[in-house]
Amino acid sequence: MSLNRTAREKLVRALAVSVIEHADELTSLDQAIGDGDHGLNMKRGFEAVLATLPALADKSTPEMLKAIGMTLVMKVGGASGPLVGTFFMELGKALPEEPARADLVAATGKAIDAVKARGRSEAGQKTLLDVLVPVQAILAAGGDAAAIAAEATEAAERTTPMLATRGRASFLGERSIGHMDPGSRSASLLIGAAVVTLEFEADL
Amino acid sequence: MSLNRTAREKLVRALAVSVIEHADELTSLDQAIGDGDHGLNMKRGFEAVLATLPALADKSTPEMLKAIGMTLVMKVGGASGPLVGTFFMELGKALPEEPARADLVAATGKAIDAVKARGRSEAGQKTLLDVLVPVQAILAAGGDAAAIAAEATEAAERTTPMLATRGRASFLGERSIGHMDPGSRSASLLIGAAVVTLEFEADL
Amino acid sequence: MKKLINDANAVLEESLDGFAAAHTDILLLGAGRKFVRRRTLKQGKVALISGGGSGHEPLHAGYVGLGMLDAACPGQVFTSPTPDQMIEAAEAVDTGAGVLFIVKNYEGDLMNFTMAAEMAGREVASVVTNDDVAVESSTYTTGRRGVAGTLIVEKMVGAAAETGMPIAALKSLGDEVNRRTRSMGVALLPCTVPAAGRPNFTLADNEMEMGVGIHGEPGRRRVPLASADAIAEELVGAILKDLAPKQGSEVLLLVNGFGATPMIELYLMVNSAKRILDGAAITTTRFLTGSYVTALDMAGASVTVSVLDAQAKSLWDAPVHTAALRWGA
Amino acid sequence: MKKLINDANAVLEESLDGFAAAHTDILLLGAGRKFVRRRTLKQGKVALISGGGSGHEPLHAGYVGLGMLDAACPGQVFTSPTPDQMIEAAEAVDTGAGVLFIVKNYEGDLMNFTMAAEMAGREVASVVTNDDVAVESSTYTTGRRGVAGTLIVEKMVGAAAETGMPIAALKSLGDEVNRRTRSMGVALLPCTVPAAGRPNFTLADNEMEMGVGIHGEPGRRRVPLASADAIAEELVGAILKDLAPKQGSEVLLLVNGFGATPMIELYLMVNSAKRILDGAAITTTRFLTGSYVTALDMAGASVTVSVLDAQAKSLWDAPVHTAALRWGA
Ligand SMILES: Nc1ncnc2c1ncn2[C@@H]1O[C@H](COP(=O)(O)OP(=O)(O)O)[C@@H](O)[C@H]1O
Ligand SMILES: Nc1ncnc2c1ncn2[C@@H]1O[C@H](COP(=O)(O)OP(=O)(O)O)[C@@H](O)[C@H]1O
Ligand SMILES: [Mg+2]
Ligand SMILES: [Mg+2]
Ligand SMILES: [Mg+2]
Ligand SMILES: [Mg+2]
Repeated sequence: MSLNRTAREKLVRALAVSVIEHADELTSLDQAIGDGDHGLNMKRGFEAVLATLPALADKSTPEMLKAIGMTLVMKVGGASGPLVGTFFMELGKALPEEPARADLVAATGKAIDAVKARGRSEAGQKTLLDVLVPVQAILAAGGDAAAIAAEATEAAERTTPMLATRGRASFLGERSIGHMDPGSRSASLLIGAAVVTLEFEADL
Repeated sequence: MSLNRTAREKLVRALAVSVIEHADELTSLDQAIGDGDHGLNMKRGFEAVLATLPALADKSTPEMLKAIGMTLVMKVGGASGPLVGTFFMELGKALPEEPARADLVAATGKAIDAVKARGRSEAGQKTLLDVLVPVQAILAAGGDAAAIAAEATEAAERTTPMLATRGRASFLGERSIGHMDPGSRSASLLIGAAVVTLEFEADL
Repeated sequence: MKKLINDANAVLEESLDGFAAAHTDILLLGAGRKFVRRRTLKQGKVALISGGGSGHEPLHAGYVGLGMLDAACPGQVFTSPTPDQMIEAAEAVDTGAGVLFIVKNYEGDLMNFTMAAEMAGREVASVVTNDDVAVESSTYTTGRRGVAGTLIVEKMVGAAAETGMPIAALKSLGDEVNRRTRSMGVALLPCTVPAAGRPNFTLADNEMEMGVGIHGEPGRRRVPLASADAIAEELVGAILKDLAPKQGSEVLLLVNGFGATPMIELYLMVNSAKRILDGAAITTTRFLTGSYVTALDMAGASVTVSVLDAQAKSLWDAPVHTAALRWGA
Repeated sequence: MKKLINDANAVLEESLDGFAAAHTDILLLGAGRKFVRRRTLKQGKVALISGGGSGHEPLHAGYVGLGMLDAACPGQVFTSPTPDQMIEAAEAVDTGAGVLFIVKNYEGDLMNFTMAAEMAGREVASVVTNDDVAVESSTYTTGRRGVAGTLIVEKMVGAAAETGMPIAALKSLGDEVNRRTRSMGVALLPCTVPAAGRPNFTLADNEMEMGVGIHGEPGRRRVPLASADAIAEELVGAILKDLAPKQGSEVLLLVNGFGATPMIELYLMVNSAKRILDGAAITTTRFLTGSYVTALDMAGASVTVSVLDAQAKSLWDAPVHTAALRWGA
């Protein structure tokens, strides 16, 4: 499942485009139960990633992921910056240069643990963990690309009826129910983009 | 044309009611080309007048008019307070206790001169003088009650196409054209109320 | 109308009570709420009194205190105060050196202050401010409005009065500061007089009122919404055209919010206005940014430029301790 | 959206430039506009750094200067700043006595400040403010938001830092001031993030949002518009219930505007709130009234009550010279 330079470049571009193109939708979701900046935040972060794309693709996959994570931490801000940034950084730290599927399962598990530690949060609280955790379970269970992508979309949708107990939506209490969590939506977009690219380029 | 106590009381009540009942209309007119307080100002002033009505009616007509003027000066504020207040004060100063029609003509003339001096203004500038001056001319020319009342109404309407060069509406320049002057409207209301009462009570 | 009020007819009274309670260390509310006065008077100092319609807070009561006014007379919302207010304020704060009225150029204010001066039975002089370049001035009309520049006059004359300057000199100084000061404003959203209950004017979503007055009076013209830079060009342009400061002049720049415009936008306007002044070789060495002369809940801002000389700078920098302006004390 | 801006994506940058230009006497803008810092540092004093999303002006940059913060890190509008900002600010203002972060309790702020502390390579302690009683607190949730009470923490800890108090004592003091301070707010009109271009929420003409946060987050509940007295009853009531001050306590009352609410209304709220405090046998001996912790152009206000003791009073009264708060200096 190793990625050559072209594949790395395609992957990063796909990730970035997926959130940049949906920035307005993400902002609308965040206006409903947050403070209306999630789309702007993710867009700013991934635009900064795109700005260094050639240099990023020159790196090995783990180094590239760490660099993306650091860029996101330093550019996104808000809650999503440290969390999404940490995910990429830890993923990079945990992955070998030429990862097998088992390495990807282990590394995503570690990255999710780091997100939990950073956010002092768990799945079930209406946050991006409610996408990351079930998607990682499908990955671990050997699900194919289509199954992973489908779970990402569905998991994000499953946050709609949830009561938020973390993140800005938690201030709303019961009124957080009935709205999709913006961070879950952006996570599902990123996963969807990654899956499509990896399926073609790395035979996921 | 002398007024007994009952007539004086009726006169003052009629004056007060005429502007208090039209306060909202006066404010609307002032919102269009001024600052939206003319109705509030006149209402406040004449409510204060009403509050001392029995004591006012106890006075002679000239003393009563002076007292009304002083109350208006001290309660109305804005441009209309000093102007309408001065009109009543000077009218009171100039009228004998039992005025003939000629006395009324002379006294209103003096009161108008005092308003002009206080406002540094003339007829033709889209102010209450554009009602006071022509109405006084009809009075001087021997017009009957109906003629005076009609002229008051028409004179106020004639301010609509005028260009304001005094008062707050003058800040608008050309844009003051097409709106009736609020002070002219309140002057016409007061004159109308006075004429009706004086016609019945004092055989104007 | 959405306002934090109880009774639309008691807004002024309740607000003044809150104001007086919050600033008992420096001021007192006169009987019948006719005026706000300094708690402690300086004997032998000329008494400075200003006033005007309410709805422009912190003008004028917010400028009562050391280094500025001795008393302020708040009229009803957007309505000049009545002569009894100024007469009683003068009675309360005149320590024998005379009273100087600072009056914004509106006919209502002029007439009421003039009647007060006639009736006060003491030495009274007046400075009339008319800094608003939005109004074309002519001898046949009311003339320019006094707007945000008034606070600069109050500050500088106030500082001079503390030094014991006599009344005639204070009047000349006030007239001179007024002559060196020009303003112009723009409204993005209208204001609502509480007792009227509806906005004083309406603006479409893409419109603004250029040259608006501080009573929400319509201004020079209604134009499509424009960028801060374009607005600053027009405001500063009109000011400089009229003021015609010498190249290399030093100025004070006041960017004033009208009540509903937040600081993030006002500082952005500072940036735009200063760039234009820089381009005209005018050096901005003093800044004041905030909602200092408001029009109730109107959104928008005015720009004021005041040419400085050494005296003006030292008067501006002199200690002031009021509810709304404070430094050096 | 009606704002005095040029490019919706450059509002923060242009506003910071105007801010820095207007206050060159006391502060400097760091490289890349990552932070605002005091122009002159006091050697051996613990460095106080705060920061948070922008749109709350004058918080925090307006509180940089003598007696308050050494640096402030402005994030994008309503977005926590990034760790590099705090790291570079600490690098710039730490004179060796350590760095104290003052952080409002939002997960984004906490995470970014924590990452900064981890990466800074120097002694860092943090005070986290969480004064907003609108949010029901529980160990399972994010907990209360830090809102207007933050400025009281910054003022008092800032004054103590000037006296040379060491970092551990400053942290305890900050935690203690935070514990004694509670706030709650109400929104009458929503705010609009410039880059979003549309209001963050909508309110009907007769509705208000009770318990709103300073990002225009929906609050406790949406209710029909009520009088200032009724609003004050609910805000002060919730605060007192939670704070449970002893009868006869002395307090500081902060009535804070959210950006589009003028002073005439804020002082009216002071009047309402003080009457309720008086009725509860709480003595208000310090007042601060104005738009100090805003939510862009949101209309509405918050009330903050902070219990005072002798130390708190002297820290509050101590000299301060920042863009937004100034006295005694
Ligand atoms: N403690 C947390 N743990 C995990 N995810 C979180 C946490 N707090 C917030 N999030 C995620 O971050 C998203 C919000 O991101 P964003 O809007 O960019 O930041 P902010 O809330 O600071 O404005 C939420 O939708 C949620 O998915
Ligand atoms: N100089 C003046 N001479 C005569 N009448 C004037 C003058 N200035 C204003 N007015 C009258 O006063 C009216 C406005 O009164 P009002 O709204 O109560 O006061 P203000 O203009 O101070 O708000 C105008 O409509 C006009 O008729
Ligand atoms: Mg958000
Ligand atoms: Mg008027
Ligand atoms: Mg008026
Ligand atoms: Mg945010």
